Amino acid sequence: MSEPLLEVSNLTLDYNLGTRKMRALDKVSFSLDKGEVLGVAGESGCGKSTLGLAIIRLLPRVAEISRGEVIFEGTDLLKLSEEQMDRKIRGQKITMIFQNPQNALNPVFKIETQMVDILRVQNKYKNPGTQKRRRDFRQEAIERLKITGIADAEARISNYPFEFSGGMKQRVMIGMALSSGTSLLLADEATTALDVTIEAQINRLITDLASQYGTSILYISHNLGVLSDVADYIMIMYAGRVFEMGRTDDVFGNPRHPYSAALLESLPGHQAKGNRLLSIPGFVPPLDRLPAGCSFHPRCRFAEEMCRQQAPPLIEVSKGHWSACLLDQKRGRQKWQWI
Amino acid sequence: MLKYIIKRTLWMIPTLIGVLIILFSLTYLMPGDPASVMLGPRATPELVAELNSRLHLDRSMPVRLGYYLVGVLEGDLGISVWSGHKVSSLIAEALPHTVLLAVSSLGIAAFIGILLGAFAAIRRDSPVGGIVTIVSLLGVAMPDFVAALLLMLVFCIHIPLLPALGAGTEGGPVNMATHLILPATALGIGWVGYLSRLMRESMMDVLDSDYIRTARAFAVPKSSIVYRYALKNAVIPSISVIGLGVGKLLGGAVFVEIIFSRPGLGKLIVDAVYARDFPVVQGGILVATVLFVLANLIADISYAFVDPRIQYE
Amino acid sequence: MAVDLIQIKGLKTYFFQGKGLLSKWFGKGLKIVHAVDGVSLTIRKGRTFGLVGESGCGKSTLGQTIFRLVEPVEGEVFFNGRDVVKMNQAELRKFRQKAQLIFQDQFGCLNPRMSVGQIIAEPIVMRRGQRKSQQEIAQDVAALLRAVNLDPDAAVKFPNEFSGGQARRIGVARAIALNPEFIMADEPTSGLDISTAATILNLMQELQEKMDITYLWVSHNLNQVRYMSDDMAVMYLGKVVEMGPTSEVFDQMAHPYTKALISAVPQVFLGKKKQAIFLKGEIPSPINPPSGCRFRTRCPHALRKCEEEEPALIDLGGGHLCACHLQSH
Amino acid sequence: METQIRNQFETGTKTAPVSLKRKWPDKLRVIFSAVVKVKGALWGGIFVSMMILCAIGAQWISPGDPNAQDIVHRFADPSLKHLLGTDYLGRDILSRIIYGCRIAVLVAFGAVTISSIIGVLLGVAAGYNEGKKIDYLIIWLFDIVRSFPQIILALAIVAVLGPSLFNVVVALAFTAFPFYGRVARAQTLSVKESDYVKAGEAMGLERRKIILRHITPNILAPVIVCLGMDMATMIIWESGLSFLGLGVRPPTASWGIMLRNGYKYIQTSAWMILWPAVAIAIAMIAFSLFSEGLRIALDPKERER
Repeated sequence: MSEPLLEVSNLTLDYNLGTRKMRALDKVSFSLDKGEVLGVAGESGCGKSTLGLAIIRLLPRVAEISRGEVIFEGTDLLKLSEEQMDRKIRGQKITMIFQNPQNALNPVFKIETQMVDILRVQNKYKNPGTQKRRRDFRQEAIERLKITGIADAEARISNYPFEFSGGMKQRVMIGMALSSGTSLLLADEATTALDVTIEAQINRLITDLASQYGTSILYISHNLGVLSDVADYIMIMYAGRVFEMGRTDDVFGNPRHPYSAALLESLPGHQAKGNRLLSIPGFVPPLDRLPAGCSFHPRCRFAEEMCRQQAPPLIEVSKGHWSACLLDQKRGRQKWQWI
Repeated sequence: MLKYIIKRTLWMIPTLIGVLIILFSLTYLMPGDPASVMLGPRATPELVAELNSRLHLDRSMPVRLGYYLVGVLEGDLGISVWSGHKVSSLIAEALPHTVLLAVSSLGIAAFIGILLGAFAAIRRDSPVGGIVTIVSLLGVAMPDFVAALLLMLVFCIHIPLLPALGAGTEGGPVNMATHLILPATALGIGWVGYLSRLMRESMMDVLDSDYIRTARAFAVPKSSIVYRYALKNAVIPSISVIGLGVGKLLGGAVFVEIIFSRPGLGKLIVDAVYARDFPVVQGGILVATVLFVLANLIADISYAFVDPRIQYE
Repeated sequence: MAVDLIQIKGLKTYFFQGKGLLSKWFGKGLKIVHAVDGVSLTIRKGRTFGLVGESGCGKSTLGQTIFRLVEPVEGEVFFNGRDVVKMNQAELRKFRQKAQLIFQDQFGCLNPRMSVGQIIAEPIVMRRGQRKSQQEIAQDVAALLRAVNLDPDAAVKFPNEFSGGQARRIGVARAIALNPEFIMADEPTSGLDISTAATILNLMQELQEKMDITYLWVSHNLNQVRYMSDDMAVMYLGKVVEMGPTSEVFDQMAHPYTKALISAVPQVFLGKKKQAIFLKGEIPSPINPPSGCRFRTRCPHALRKCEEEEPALIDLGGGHLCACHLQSH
Repeated sequence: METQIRNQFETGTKTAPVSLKRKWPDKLRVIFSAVVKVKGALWGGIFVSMMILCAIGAQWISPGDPNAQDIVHRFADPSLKHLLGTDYLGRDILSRIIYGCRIAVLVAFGAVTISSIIGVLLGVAAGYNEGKKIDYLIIWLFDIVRSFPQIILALAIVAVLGPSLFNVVVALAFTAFPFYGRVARAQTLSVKESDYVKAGEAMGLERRKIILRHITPNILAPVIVCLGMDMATMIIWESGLSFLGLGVRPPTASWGIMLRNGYKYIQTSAWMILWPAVAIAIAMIAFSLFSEGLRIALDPKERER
């Protein structure tokens, strides 16, 4: 099996907010092969966005990575200096698109200026010494807009961002983020803020371009439906920990963690009208006062004494299917009947 | 863009008309008969009658308003009761000094303030942040005329370093510059404090915004992120404040010009007030107001140049 | 046969932009936004009517017109047989105690400077009826807070001390304070996580069964509308393109837009990924909507006829209506 | 019918009925504790209350009679007898500064109250019927008065009306009311569009009640914060006008007049300028810190942070 493109092991990260120390990521480990799409699912506050920002090293000042490695194409990104990250990785090998397209582009600069700036920097780092004129960069920018399906890109490129709709701004971001050199795209809730039909178009655009360039994607979203469409593999996170990981059909088909099963039972798409959805009692624990043992045990219907003591490791409970639930690891597949 | 400029300029006209009406109606607030009040001790019946007819004070209100408006449009701001000179020539003589003072103090203050604020936002843990807080407190604590007095006390009396009085017009540019240092600093301190704090806050917000994160995600070099992408957005609030600042400066100049007895529009107005020379007061205020309105217009338009969204509002 | 609670006939609500003095001289003159452009539908008592469509289709405006928060240009809204559009202030006030609104912005609809207790008590206090003692009102507020499973001592706290999900439940508590017959919920779970959204959906269903409330359920989340609603309508750019019993609309999708919308909805789906129908282009602006059928600019089967003539809603049987020329062939 | 709700959901024991809102002393405690938490606002509050105390009880607090002249010991340096020294007529500077507080606070409160009342009323009226003729008229009025450099217009008004405490207050109020008007109008516009106002209408609340319970409280808080900041500006202008001899008539003790005399005798004594300048500086910092604390305390969202 060729060496994976991205190998994250035991990644642990804390946010130091004044007196409180929030454990945002706790021993997160996974690997991603070339050209594959890994969906990262979880509710707000589970650390999925932090994971993306940690990989591309765009964390806020208060964030501090205390342990773990992020091996990308053989090098540990956490060991690189900011300057090396810019020179070799950011915007070339690893790119990122964000949730809110409305202010992802600088409001007071034309689309053209921003795209040309980025292309010029990438060119400077990728093949230093070659002198390309502004017109070439502008032409390349127009090409990229055309690829993402923006009509009359030639004219629209000299508009300002506020003249573009949300969907079109996201297309500009995708045009910049996906090119032949990109190995990994981090998409953080890329289509959450868009309408349903536009969302479908954008997600198809992302997956098509990625497969065309052989780019693998870390697709972060709280919408399980989108992940089911887009991702080959799914990773479900809760309060900074990975609870389950595996092929999409395995994780959604027969969940090996009560939390994953609960999420599926809470989706309106799964229930006939009349019978109630499952609503998990209680709240996500604050990240600076996580309960001992498995952090889900206070809300879990199946929690037993051992769940309260032991913090469950992530173990491969069946071929390519990992779970962090002690009951599942000890007694094999459970039915997780919540209702 | 042009349509926006025309729209803003057209909106200025009703405002200026309103200004003229208020200025005109000020005379009605005057207790007693305006002419005798203006002539003061020299008021003899003939002089009062002559002044009344010259200033059309004896006519009915609308007619006088008409004369006044027509006069202003023709640039005739009336004649000084005290010195007999045309008001417009008095102003023309005094105005350049005030403009020089305003531009130099606001210019320097804006330059230092914006740079200080931006730097404090970029290097958040550097001592510059402390300097900004102190300067902004200083700016709040010392209004321009108190600052002028203290500066004169220290630099003219106790450490006789800088000239205290006059504008040094006779001594050529170097002399004028030295005469300008203290008054400009007095006016500028408040502004350095205010602008640096405003700039720091807006720069910090901008640096935490999504589009800066996008630029960093695409490895755009730090320098162009800070000095192009962030600065252009962060400077927007300062521009509108500078537009308003000109108004405050014209006001502040009144005190500084009196304390340092420099010739200028402010001093002209105050001296006219003491001498109860009302046409000069009226003319002086009108010119100051027009300057202020123009400054605001220029600020609005430059605002639209920096932020393209304004034109389409 | 369920009695009709609300009948809407040919309702039109326009917004006039550029009416002000300044924009008349300098602006591009009068711009009319055809937010709701001739909508007729019936909501049966005790059932949930789903209203689905993307942003800018006018579903929220339609909702607010029913409550006369926005004045319609044309059309009637019958509530229990009386036309709300022609009601005077007194009648309107009585109607508004029977019909309540749950807003999309869960924090925006709560006055930041009033305590939660005051917010929920406001409809009770406001009703003339019998004067209530302070004790009784406090009792009712505590009962209402428990009804939406919030702790009664939340009454003294301010709205910003609560999470998104809790704030939404405070809005629900206020809405059911006067035991209304009809509630319009405008995107009740937008911005909420899966489990918080599930609690809101369960709560609303429980209230419907206990208090026999009729819901107008406005949402762009089709899974949710399919789960919650008995009848539904699909809106596009101010007009209803398809309407009928929810199971009918989902099973025999007639209008191309409905097909595209339902196929585009992300579903947790095992096995081969289903092929979604992808519409071209962006949603046009409601200021100058396309002539004839408004969907023709994005419709994969647009005919010449679609440009000239606007398709009427025709009955495909069993109350399943659709406005598309393809059907009438 | 309400009983129907109650017994439907009545679960558990009958808990003591909870009050709907915190009582007034409770609210003040929350606001006060919030103000104190803000860095520096506590000191601001202390000095502001000290100033108000001096203004009210000047005659008990000040060591001597501010107008008592003692020509023999004029221009005296600070000593035990005269803590801050004496001025050109031998009057005790400390007493004059304490009495000066009275003028400063009086003018500031007077001008701020008048201008805020006029400003807010016009602002709310303009904001409430946005787009109509009255809105344009009020905006026109605001723009006209705002076009004048404020101190120059105030100076002209006082010159015309004749210098006196009342005329100073009137002049300052007239030049400042657009400042409040614009804030009030902007707030009215944003509050008017808010969902909680729509919720009130959808509930069938009368127009009057909506204005009283929903619109006014949400407008007053930002305006109150402006009051705090504007107090500082008014104190500067009062002393400025007095400095020009257009404010309060001497011999009443006002910081501006003390500075005016100080300027005349700048060569002979520094104290006559230094102490009033320090007094003004403290007043300015106190008011701006206090109003910053007020701003955070009055806004429930900021309070939480």
